[in-house]
Amino acid sequence: MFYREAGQFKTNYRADMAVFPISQDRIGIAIILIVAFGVIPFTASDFMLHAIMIPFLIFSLATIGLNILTGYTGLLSLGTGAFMGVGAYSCYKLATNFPEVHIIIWIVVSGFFSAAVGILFGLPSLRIKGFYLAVATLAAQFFLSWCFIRIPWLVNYNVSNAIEVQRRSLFGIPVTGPEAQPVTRYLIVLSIVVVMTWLASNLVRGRIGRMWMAVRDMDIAAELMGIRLLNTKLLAFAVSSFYCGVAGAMLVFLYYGSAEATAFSINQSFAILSMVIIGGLGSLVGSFMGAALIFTLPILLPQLMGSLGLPIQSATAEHITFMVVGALIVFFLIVEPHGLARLWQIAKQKLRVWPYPY
Amino acid sequence: MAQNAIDKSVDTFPKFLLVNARERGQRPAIREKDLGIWQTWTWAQVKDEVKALALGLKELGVERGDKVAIIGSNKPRLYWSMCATQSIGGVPVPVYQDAVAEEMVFVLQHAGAKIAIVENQEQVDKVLSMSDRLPSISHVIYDEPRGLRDYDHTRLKWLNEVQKIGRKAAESKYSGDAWEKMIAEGKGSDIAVILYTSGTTGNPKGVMLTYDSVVISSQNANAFDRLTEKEEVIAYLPMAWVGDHIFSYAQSYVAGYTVNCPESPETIIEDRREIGTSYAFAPPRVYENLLTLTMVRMEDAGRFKRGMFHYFLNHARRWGEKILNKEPVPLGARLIYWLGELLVYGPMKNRYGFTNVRVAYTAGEAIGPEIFRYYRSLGINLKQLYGQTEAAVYITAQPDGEIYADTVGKPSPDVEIKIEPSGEVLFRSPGVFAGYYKDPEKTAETKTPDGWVKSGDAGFFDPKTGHLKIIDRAKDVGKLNDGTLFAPKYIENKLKFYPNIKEAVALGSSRDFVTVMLNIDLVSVGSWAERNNVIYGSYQELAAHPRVYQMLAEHVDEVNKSLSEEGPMAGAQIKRFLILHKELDADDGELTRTQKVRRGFIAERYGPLAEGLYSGAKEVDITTELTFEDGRKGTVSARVKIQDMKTHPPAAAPMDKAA
Amino acid sequence: MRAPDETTIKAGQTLLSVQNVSLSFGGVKAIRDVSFDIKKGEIRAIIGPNGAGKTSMLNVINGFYHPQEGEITFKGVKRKKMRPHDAATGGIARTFQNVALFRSMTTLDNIMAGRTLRMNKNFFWQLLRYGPAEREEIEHRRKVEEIIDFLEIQHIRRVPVGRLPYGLQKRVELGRALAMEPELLLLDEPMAGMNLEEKEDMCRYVIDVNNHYGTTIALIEHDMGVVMDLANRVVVLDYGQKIADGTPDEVKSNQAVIDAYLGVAH
Amino acid sequence: MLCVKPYNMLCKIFVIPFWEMWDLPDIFVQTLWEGLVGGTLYSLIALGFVLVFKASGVFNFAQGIMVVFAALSLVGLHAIGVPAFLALALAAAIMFVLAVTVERVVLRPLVNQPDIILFMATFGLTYFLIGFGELIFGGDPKVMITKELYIPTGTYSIDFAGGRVELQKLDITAMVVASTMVGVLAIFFSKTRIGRALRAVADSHKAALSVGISLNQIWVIVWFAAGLVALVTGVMWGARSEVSFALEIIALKALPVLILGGFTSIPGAIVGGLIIGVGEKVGELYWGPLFGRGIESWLAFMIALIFLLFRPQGLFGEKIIERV
Repeated sequence: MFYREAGQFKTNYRADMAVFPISQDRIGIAIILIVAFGVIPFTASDFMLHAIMIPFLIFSLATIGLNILTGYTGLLSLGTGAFMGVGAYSCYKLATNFPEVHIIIWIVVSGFFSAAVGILFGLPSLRIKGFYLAVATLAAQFFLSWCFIRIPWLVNYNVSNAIEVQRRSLFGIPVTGPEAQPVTRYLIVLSIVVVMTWLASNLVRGRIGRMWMAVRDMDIAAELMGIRLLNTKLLAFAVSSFYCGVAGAMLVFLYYGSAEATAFSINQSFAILSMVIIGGLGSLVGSFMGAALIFTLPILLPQLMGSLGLPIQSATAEHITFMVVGALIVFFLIVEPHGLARLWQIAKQKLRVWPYPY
Repeated sequence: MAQNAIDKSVDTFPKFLLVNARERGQRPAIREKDLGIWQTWTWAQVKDEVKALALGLKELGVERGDKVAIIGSNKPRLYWSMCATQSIGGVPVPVYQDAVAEEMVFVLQHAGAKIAIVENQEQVDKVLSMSDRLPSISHVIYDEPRGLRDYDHTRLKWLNEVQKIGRKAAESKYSGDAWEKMIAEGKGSDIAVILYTSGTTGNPKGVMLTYDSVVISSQNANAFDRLTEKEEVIAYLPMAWVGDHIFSYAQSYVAGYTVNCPESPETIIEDRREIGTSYAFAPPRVYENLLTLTMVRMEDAGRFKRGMFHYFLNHARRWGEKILNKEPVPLGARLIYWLGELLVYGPMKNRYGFTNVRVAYTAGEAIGPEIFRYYRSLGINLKQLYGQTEAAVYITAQPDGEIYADTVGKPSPDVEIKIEPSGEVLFRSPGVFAGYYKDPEKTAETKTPDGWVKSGDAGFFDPKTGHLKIIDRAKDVGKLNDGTLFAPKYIENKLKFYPNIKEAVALGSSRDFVTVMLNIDLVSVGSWAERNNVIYGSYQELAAHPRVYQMLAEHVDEVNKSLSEEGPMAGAQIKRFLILHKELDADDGELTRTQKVRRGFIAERYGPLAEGLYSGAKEVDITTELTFEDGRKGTVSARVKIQDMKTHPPAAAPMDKAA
Repeated sequence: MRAPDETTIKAGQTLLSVQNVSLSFGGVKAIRDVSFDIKKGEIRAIIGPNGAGKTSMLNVINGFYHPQEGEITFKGVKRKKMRPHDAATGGIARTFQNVALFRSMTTLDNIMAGRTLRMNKNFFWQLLRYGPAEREEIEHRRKVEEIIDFLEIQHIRRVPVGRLPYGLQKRVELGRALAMEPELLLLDEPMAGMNLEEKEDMCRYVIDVNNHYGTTIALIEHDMGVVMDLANRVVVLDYGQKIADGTPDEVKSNQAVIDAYLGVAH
Repeated sequence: MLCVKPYNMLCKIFVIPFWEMWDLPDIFVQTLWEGLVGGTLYSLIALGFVLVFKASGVFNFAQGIMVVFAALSLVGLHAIGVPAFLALALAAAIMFVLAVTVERVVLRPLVNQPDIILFMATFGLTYFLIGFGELIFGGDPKVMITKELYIPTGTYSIDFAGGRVELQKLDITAMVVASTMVGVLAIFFSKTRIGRALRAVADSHKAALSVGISLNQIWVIVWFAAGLVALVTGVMWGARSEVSFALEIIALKALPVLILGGFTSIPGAIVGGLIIGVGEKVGELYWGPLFGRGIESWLAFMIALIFLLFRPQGLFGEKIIERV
């Protein structure tokens, strides 16, 4: 209905292959970015920024990471949490060993460590696929979790056995550590997430994205077209783990402030997987939607119940959240296996053909 | 544009091309959706392309006065071929590309074309298949090389090759401004183009139009609707039709606006939306199809959407035209209309690709008042005009703000009109044709020595509005045996306004009463059948279905009722009708290439049915021959039912009109 | 553009030859001592009743199966063992009997995927999708659009192929194979499951591909009529053995073929 | 000790552990036994997976939570005063209801969907059952009603090679029950009509239809069978430690078991379970200290992973041949 596309024609391939070929979409994304960068930092409360926006964005990034592997390349992974952990721990080691380099650089660089570990555990995908591969990623999850707990070197032999984030500043403004304001941290997280989302969208729309999807849809045909399966899969593992690693590092340095190994347990992997499923396999927009829904559900649910006159305890709320998430997953798989992203696409299509039904 | 209009020295299209290349060289002249995007050529580029092609043609031996046939769908290179031909003094002869070989051979022979520039393998095959009957043709030039690699290329040339020859010639033989000099030799009084009209009877006639007539007509039209170089039009109607020639070629060259060629016939609606035309021209059929499509789709919509759609449509019906005509409208109605614009009208216009449309014309046939009002109520400035090939289109047109569903407007600028006692409309204008090619006899029949042209249409000026009203072809207006006036087309049009009726053929001249043969609209009736669980296995079966008969009988009854209220027409109500078992088809000769029914031919072809209509039979058996798309022939047999209708008594207040 | 080792083979010379190839799965012999050759520029048909080993033969040629005995010479190079992507790099493209498209991708993306081998801008350019990567993408999009135009599938450019009717899917798959600009195109029953009109269209495309791009084509087909119209030479397999080889007319009159193939109701 | 400086590490890995086994055989035997018992329970969980996978191709991620849920139902019912054996029967009934529900709500609408979608559906089911279980029974660990079900407790001590090997009666019971369970299932599959139908389903769905059993019925049956296996597993496991949601994570150990044994093989599940059980206990005791202990948490997965690289189809799985 709001899509008035008459007169939007493309005279070159660059315009035709743009991320948002429809001008209304371009306007929409511009508004979202303006609000995210220009309005929210000034209007949102610290609670809103700290407890909702920052983790939402970080989880979105992790979800994009897993989506690259599972959604785009069709490789099921249950080790997301561990790959995030690799990012967090390597960032910690780098930041404490080389304090002269800025923390934000280390946050991004830690992704490479995660990518390396990802490749290592992706190697079995040479010979195995499907659920077998999922077991390989579980091995990564349990092994790495064990490492986080049992190797004190990783936490610089802290007695608490936890990562403790120190204060670091950018242009004199604290960005990490207890003094860092939520606004500052929010803007850093937002910038990293926006840039990395843009890069991911470049990847998935181009040759590499097509290779991933080809491997996912019909690996035999992909191979007969000269796509090297192992390289393609390892690349997916590397990129996916990179994203998860950066998300993990941000989670600790820009959100939690300190973290123990449990932050990167298998439950974290499951949570991210559920975000991918509900958001939509193979969709970047869906990654944000999935993260938003799964992450905000436990926050919104008690308030919703409360406003309905059914105040509930937080434990109960948590249980109900689990049930709702589980039910939603099944619901989505039945109704729309491609999740919220597909629903959004359908809605958009409806708006484009409005008032026609098709 | 204004400048062009004044500059009398610019009097041929090649000259306009030079002007455009100079003054708006970087503006888009023509686009084609090809390889997924809109490939664009600026006026400067078009000039280069046309020059190369023109000199190439010259090298192939095209001399001043030679005829060049152009056969194919709307493609930039074919439009360039026209200008290229004109630039070296040749005369382009566009030919209907869907004509079967037999029809094509007549035109090519008659015109004595020296070169045929064709679109693709299909057309090449057609021309080559009759090459022994076309000794005049020295070369066949094709645009699309696919599948032609292994053909004998002694007389066959790829258009790009011709251009290559031309470019080489431009460097040596015709270096400098030799080509521009050739263009300068052209005069306004030269023949610009020969357009063959597909007469309802007999062989096509070649209408010769001079540059003067086409240019002046175009200039007047551009001025009338204030068209500028910024217009975007979609070229999809046959290039051999005068309408396309004027709108997609002549007016574009004169105003400098952009012409867009669709990707394929199937994607026109999509392509039109992408481009968002600002100036549209189409026969009523196009508007009817769009509306039918809309209604069919909305039937499938959810209850809410359907309700909303109809609510706002009703509101628009009431207020839309008034708002468009800038009449005073209450604020409340305006607000609801504004909301409707947001929810329905705007999106609908967007779907049609009419969001940016400034002026849209319907011409060629009468349009259903309902359909006409529908588009206007959405806020689309749809207008009617009356035109003919012999007039370089424009005879009358509706000025902005004076729009009526049942008139064709006031005389266009510089056009004089008079009505003969027989009711026939005569006109005289600078756009009038020079004569029929190689047919002085017919020319004399049609055009009086003092320049008046017999339109062949019967009509009258509406005293209230001063607009012309056309009722039918003058020769088709007949009488029943009791002397009642019988205007078959008038009745047919009334019937065709129902979306379920695709075609109608009215019989009655020199008969006791009026009968009609109907063609159902498969899209509309098919969709109705689906909704109402009417099961059918074929077109024939659906057409014979009792419930379809029942539905159409209601339509016929309504037409009878409206006829009864129209004084002289009241006596010509429909007494009996039948539904034809096959679709009328141009390939079978039942329709003209412009999709007009050939009434006489049909009455003959379906003789048994016509007899049955008057014999009182309830059912008639018939076997008909038909032509498949690939040219094979077959037959189809059917038993067709005939239904009797009641007539309504004439209304009390008779209206006194019609000649 | 590519392939430094590309030895040029002129039309009419042998592009690929199969020498004494035998293939078995477990104890089952799928192909027994078959030899034949494919000449550059021709349309070569492989026919035979069900289970004659035709598809296995294609799988051997493009490296999906490795024959226990015999060898294959492609462009003058002998190879005993070849991985499928080596075949692809070498210029062999292939379609499948049961359409192996990337179902959730659009027609455009499927055909674009066919050009993967010819795209080489590295990961970091891909990340930025700017400069070389973008130019490369556009250049290949153009090529792909030409194929789309060639196969007349413009209207389904943006439709996920999983939603297309079977006939169109086959056409898209042909397009994807063409996008590889192969020297040798293997078609596994390109007309299977099509109606008459679709078959005629497909025939025209196959001939046009051969004619327009000069691609050598080896195809498996069931419909004898189609084969007789299309192919320059025909090799007939039965129970994994070659029973005839020659022009369509020769094969048609071969008694062994009549017994084995035409004899069965067809 | 035995180890010389430059080869210290190699020695610690490849010599000392074996020497220790030889030196104190009683401890080794004790460890083996515990490994076997733990492995039996892994086998049982894996058995549940295999049942479902064999008949419906669904990788049932929820098997672990079904174990927890079954045990919780049993304990929970008893806690509100239902007699132990009635509670057991009711818990079985609950598993039946669950099987029917899963078939109706999850499997039937998702028929013919790709495997990964079905897997994810069971993943969603897991989430749901965790939330549902905690909502009803509370999140804290519970004690299994061992005594009420007349499950013997206590230990047998056996003198062995100069030391003592202690066998828990409970564990012996577990072994017996597990063996019986496997035996019953084997008979069910080979002797009964439905069992044969189930086997047919594993080969082809059409074959099953020709036996005259609808696919939907078969799904209910296998899910119910998997539920019963889960109940037994839950009881045995609960009796050995406690009934808590932590079990759900431990149940993931069934995955390496499946990899070893193959996804479709019942004997594979048993053998694989025992290998994993023994392997991780022995590994933890003899090699664990080298790595700082706790390697039990991942050893099984690593064993499976390494195994995968050499024999992707598992010990008893059929070789995968891909057709084009």
